[in-house]
Amino acid sequence: MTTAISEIDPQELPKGVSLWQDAWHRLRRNKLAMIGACYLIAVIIMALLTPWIAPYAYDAQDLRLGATPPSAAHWLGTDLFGRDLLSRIMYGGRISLLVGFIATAVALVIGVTYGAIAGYVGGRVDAIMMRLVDILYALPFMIFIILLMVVFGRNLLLMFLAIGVVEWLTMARIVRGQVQSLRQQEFVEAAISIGLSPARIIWKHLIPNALGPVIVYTTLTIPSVMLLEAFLSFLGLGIQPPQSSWGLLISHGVETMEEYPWLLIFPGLALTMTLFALNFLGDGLRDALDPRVSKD
Amino acid sequence: MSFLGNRIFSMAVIVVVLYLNGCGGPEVNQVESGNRDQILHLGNGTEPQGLDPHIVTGVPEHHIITALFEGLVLKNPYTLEVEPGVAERWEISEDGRTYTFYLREAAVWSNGDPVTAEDFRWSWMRALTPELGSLYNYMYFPIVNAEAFANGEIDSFDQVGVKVLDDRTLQVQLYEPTPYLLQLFDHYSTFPVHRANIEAFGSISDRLSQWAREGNMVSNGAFELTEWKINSHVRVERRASYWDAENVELNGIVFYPTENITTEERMFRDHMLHKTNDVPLDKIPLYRAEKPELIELAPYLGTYFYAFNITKPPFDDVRIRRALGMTIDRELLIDTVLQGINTAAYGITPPGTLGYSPPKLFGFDPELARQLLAEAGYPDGDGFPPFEILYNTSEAHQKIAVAIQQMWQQHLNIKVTLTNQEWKVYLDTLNNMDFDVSRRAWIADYIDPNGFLDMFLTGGGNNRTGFSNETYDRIIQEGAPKATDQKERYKLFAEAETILINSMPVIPIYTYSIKHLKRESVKGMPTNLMAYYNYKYVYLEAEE
Amino acid sequence: MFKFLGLRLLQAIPVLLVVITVTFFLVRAAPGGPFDDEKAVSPQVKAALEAQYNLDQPMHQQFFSYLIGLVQGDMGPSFKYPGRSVDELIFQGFPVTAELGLYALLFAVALGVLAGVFASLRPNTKQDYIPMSAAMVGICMPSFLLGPILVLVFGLWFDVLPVSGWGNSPGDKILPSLTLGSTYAAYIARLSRSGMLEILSQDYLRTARAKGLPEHTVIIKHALRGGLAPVIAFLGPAFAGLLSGSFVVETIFQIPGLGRFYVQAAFNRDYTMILGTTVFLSTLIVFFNLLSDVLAAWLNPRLRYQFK
Amino acid sequence: MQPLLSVKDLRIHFHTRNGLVRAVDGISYDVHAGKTTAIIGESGSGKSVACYGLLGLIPKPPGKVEGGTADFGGKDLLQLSEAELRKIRGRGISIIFQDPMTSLNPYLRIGDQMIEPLQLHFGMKKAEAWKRATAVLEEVGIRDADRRMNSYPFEFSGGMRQRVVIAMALITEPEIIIADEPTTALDVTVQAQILKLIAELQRNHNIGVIFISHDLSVISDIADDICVMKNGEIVEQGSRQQIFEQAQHPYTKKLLDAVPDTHKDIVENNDSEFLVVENLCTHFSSSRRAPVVKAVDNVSFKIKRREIVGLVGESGSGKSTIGRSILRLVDPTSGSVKIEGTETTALGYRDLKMLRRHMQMIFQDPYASLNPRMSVYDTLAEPLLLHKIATRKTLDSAVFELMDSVELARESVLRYPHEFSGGQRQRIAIGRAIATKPKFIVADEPVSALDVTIQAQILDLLLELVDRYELTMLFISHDLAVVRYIADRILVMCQGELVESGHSDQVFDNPQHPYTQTLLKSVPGKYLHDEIAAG
Repeated sequence: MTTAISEIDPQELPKGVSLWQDAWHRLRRNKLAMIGACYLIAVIIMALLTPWIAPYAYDAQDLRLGATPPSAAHWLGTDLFGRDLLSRIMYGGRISLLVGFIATAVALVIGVTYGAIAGYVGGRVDAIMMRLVDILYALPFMIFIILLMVVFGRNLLLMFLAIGVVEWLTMARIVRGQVQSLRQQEFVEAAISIGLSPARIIWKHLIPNALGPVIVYTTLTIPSVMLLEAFLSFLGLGIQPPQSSWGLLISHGVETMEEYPWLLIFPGLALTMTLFALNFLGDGLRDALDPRVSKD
Repeated sequence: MSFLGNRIFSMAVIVVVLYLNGCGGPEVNQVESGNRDQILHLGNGTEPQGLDPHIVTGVPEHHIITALFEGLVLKNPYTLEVEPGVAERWEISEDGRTYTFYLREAAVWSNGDPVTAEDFRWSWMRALTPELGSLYNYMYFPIVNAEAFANGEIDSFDQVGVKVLDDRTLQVQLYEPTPYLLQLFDHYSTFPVHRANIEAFGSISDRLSQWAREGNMVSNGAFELTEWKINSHVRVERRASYWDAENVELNGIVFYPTENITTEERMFRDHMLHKTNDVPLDKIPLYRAEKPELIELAPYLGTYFYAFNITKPPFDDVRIRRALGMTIDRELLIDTVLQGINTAAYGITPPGTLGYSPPKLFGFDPELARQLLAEAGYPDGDGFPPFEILYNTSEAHQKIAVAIQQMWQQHLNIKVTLTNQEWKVYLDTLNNMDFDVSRRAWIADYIDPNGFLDMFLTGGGNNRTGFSNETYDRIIQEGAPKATDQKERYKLFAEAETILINSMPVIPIYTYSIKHLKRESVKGMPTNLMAYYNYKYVYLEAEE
Repeated sequence: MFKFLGLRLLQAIPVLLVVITVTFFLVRAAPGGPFDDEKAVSPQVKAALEAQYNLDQPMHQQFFSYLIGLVQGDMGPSFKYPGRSVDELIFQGFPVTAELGLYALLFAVALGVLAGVFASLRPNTKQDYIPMSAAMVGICMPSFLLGPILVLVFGLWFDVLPVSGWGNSPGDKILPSLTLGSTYAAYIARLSRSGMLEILSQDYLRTARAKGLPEHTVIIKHALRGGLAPVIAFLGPAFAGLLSGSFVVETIFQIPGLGRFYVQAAFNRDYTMILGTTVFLSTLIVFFNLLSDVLAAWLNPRLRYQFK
Repeated sequence: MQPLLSVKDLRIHFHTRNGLVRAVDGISYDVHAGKTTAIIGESGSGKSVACYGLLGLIPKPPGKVEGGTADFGGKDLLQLSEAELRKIRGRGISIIFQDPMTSLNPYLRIGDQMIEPLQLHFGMKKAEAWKRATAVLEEVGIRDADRRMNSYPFEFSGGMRQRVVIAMALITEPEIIIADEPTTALDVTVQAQILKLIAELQRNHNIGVIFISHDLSVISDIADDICVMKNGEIVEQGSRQQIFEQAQHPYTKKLLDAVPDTHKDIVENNDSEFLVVENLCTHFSSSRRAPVVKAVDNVSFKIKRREIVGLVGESGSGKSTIGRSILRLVDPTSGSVKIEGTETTALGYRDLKMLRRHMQMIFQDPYASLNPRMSVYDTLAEPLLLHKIATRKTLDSAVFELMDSVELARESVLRYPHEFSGGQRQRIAIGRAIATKPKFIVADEPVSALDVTIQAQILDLLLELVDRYELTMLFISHDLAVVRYIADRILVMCQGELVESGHSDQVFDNPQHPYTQTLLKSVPGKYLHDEIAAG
């Protein structure tokens, strides 16, 4: 059994395969997740190419035309200003995807780091960190948004920040809970006994194992962030007309859902399908990142 | 396991069905029962902030307070002409500066006390007491020394031109003959309040007093307050001791705060309201097509306009202001976005304000506009600095801004962005003159061109454009008040408005409309220029 | 037990204090004052108004007199509604919101647990996918969309339920409760599914089956208790969330609840009202988190033992 | 005599996505009243499925009974409907499960759980059932049964819980009890009690017992008939005597050989003192007001270089805490720990990191001690990189070298822990521990979760590594046979205190402390050891 080292050329084996590369291999075998991923990629590509492939400009009005149901000229119909709904959904998708992904990423980075530190260190530090979260939970969000808007003016970056600031709180709580229970496991003790620093233990051992619930929560966060964007835009922090986003299209569509149902249905479909794609991908990713479930 | 699954599922279905059936809808709807009992159910916009006539400021409050209190005079809801209220008659001196009111003997408070001239004097003193901080105290300013008292420059109310000649006679002294004075005495800020009632709950200037609450309030109107559930409804009931009670048909009115107009429309459709306060624009075509009898549209004494910040380049150049003003296609805007319910405005005063019509000095003329823009140094919009349209957060304002943005882009090749701000932030921005172009509107307190034109006096609080013109100021402050007859007065106003519109610190867009839904059973509640309700005329007649 | 409760409540005090302080200065920093209106307010009137509400005092003095008032249970007068105190408004709005929240929660628990347990019994089959997909949509279905749809269907098309109001006509509490509860129902469905899945693999269920117990007894008597533990832990935060998040539903259905007061106060710059509702709601959040801990402990014998 | 239960050619297969698993493939056995039929096999041999399958307690799908008959009182269990089976479960045939910690519902009172079968099968009223349950509880040796009926499972120790489980199985007076590793999770002294209890009850009630176990020693003490199972088949079957004295099948022989029975040859060790522990105390307290748990209380001992010291004690005796305290995985409350003269209790983070290179730990549960999301490569590379033992360039060969030394196949370098068997995982964990070429290793029950044959391999591996790398080792275990096999010197712990220490032979052959004596007396496998001693 004790073969000499030279017998096997180390180069023959794939080296340094990370959990992520490995997860990718597993993910590729998950049909549902791949459908979700393909859909999302298609949507993203469409969003990138929108200025070239959209049938109309998003702000091209035809006031006399007004709101019309789907037709050959306008596949998904037009809105009150005679603007092509398909084009608006395509342009709106750019905004929504940007907001959804970036703001969620902000929340993810802050929340995971914060939660992991609080959960790992524990004790008084944890108590203080979580009280801070409590405080932020309790502050009046709307006043905060209004202030942000006034102090910094309106811009998209600020909106990412505002959303991130809200969403990371829950994320932090979830991660903290996970880390707290993982902290008890023997492999963490093993990592300590090797002499790893706390930062490395958190990063290499705890966070990867806490990712499951985080991913699930993230896939739920993205759509709700897209809707939150509509609210912030309504308050004046987000985007301004004639630009639009899925959230805004939906909230406007609700107002006229009896008169012009297509104005609600199509943006709603766009969001719902993305939501399902995200969910499939998220579940797939969660499974892919857990080597244990990959075999069956 | 599937056996269990099926059981759980069927249980769930049964629970839901039972839940829904157990609590069916109301058998008789509110409108029908209201018709039967003469109870009017009214959508009333927002929740009233209070019912103290000297403190509150809004239209919803106005609609409730006119049911509870009565001033010296009333208006006919059809003609908006003045009718006797607490005063059964009045005399105007020849110079038009002295008014003598004779109060009717039958007028009593809800606690039985007679309504006296002293009640009015004391009430007006209260309204003008600086510490109370009444926002509408300027309504009294035509009266001699009223402004000085309100600003704390004089301490004694005796110096103000209000005299109690006897219990039932009240005399008012004016600086100038003020043709619209009687209208002011129909405004709730000049309504009387019951002194003992107020003093029982606090001092004369106590804003936090609880006197204007159900159970506490003593009032003198046709109705009295019986229930006030905040954010739910305000209920008033007919008062038997009201002097004209026999002519009041309604037994009661219920006011609902309906800040969400979509919900209000659904309430109306569900037969919960006799009349709405508003109706969503998008619903209008449908009602017009299918239930035209339910929708009411009428002009309203208000103007919707865009205001420039003329202290800021390039809007300090009148050519640019005019160019922008001329490229708004009002007719198109109204036909499409506004569902054809408004009329285009080319002056700041609404046409037909008691006989006054503003001069039409310009029209939709993109050709001329481009020429003006070129003269100002921006041929074909080249190099025109991008600017913002500021509006307060609202679906309706946004729609108009989106359309106008496109028009300017299309006709003048100018890039415009939109900025919406939450209401209080928007007001702050306006007051700090921190905008390029802002959405504005004005609804007058009384029917007179003065109510619109005095907005643009130099340094006026509501000016908010930076407009300043000496001739204009002189006409409004000195010329018009001294005018001997209405014709001369209106000529002067037309002159002033010509100065204003030619200088174009504001772009008039359209004249407001009243738009609401009303059940056919509601009678005697006509639309009028001021959305003025006189509940004495209202009665309900069951449909069919 | 009481010591534990006392300690937790004690811990909440600094949190509340920071919340009050930050909110106090935050609202005053926001542009636009409580008395600004479309019609310009003359300087004299504005000064008179500020004097009435002590806004002319130095900031720190305002702050301390507010704190002193608060300790005495006086949250000050509302700026927007003269003649009404913040205490009065909160205690008018809160019972309504609490009732709404309670019904919503009951609905959410009933539907969520049913769906979640149902799905967990046959994981990765249609019986699992269908309710769980519905839950996904439910979580992301905003109430500003669900509310109007429900109103349209049940209020106007079938005309079986009132379209708005609260306690004014029979059945008018149903639609708001459903609208508010649906998101939470979806969350609870997911929670109870994963909780049940974990418990269903536990050895003690095998013991129960080995006794010869029929499957429904095994599920109901042995599995639910543990499987719903995550749901129980979620109830506290959920109820707090329902209370502070009911604004949209209250607006759609014209319900005179606290959520509307809160949001209106923010728009009106009703300083005392914003502070009052914030303090009240954060106290509630603390309280309900505590309550759900206690409930979880009560249901878990081991924790119950530790409390004794 | 007519058997109570006669299983013929039972075949149970699992249809998984990865193909067919023949969990039980044509086995036959009988169970007689008053007799014990033991099924022995290692994990995965199908021994549990062979019994649960009879009562329909395997997950279906993927499990499926493919064939065979199981005659129980004239009925073929395999043909019965679910409803009919339910009448037999807990009534005709009861089960005692392995882990008493998890097999009782933590949310229900003991009494409520115990009366369930009575109410279900006999339709008893609650009060009557309660009385009966209390009586049975007393019978299995639980004192104060009246009050204990109202207790929750967590209020019992492991042994007590197993008594409850047994009482619950017995309460309906079944004809057959299936005991699935009923003592594996218990301490030896408790194990001895439980085994005795089962034997007694069996005698009193004339019950047929199917005893499933992986532990030859235990089986040798109680079985009448023995079936040896491997890969779903019974490879050998016969009376106790036949199996132990005339084993035919090579697998049976291998099992018998794997039982650690030798004593280590004690070599006199003249090396210097490596580790000195003086007056070590480690106390825990969950909160400021909770009572202090004195996990380790004033313990002193020394370990010489290249010595293997066995630390013996039952669960809760504080033996693990000593190991963790020495390695500073928990901070000791007071006392001194010197490693090669360096006082470790006062070291800061940086110095501690240096020291950690020289002292490592092997944990009990190879399932929990490996990060499930790290491949073998990553797990082994981590310490190598951290302590700069290998560079990026030499990393691959260093990892392979490690794998070679713990005898893991190089091909599996990119696999994840869950893809390995328990023994292989423990090899990974050992590889990680020796990666830094430490001088000192604390091995905390490294083999107690493993099958006997694997256990022997791992123990031999440890001995080899100690030899090759000149390691000093503190070997913590509750299994006296294992300790005797590996240790030079022995420390015995009881309730946080060190009660006895000495050379292996001395402690085993001539125990001084009464606790040590009880411990030794409880070791199962008298029959087996006598057999071995005899021949």
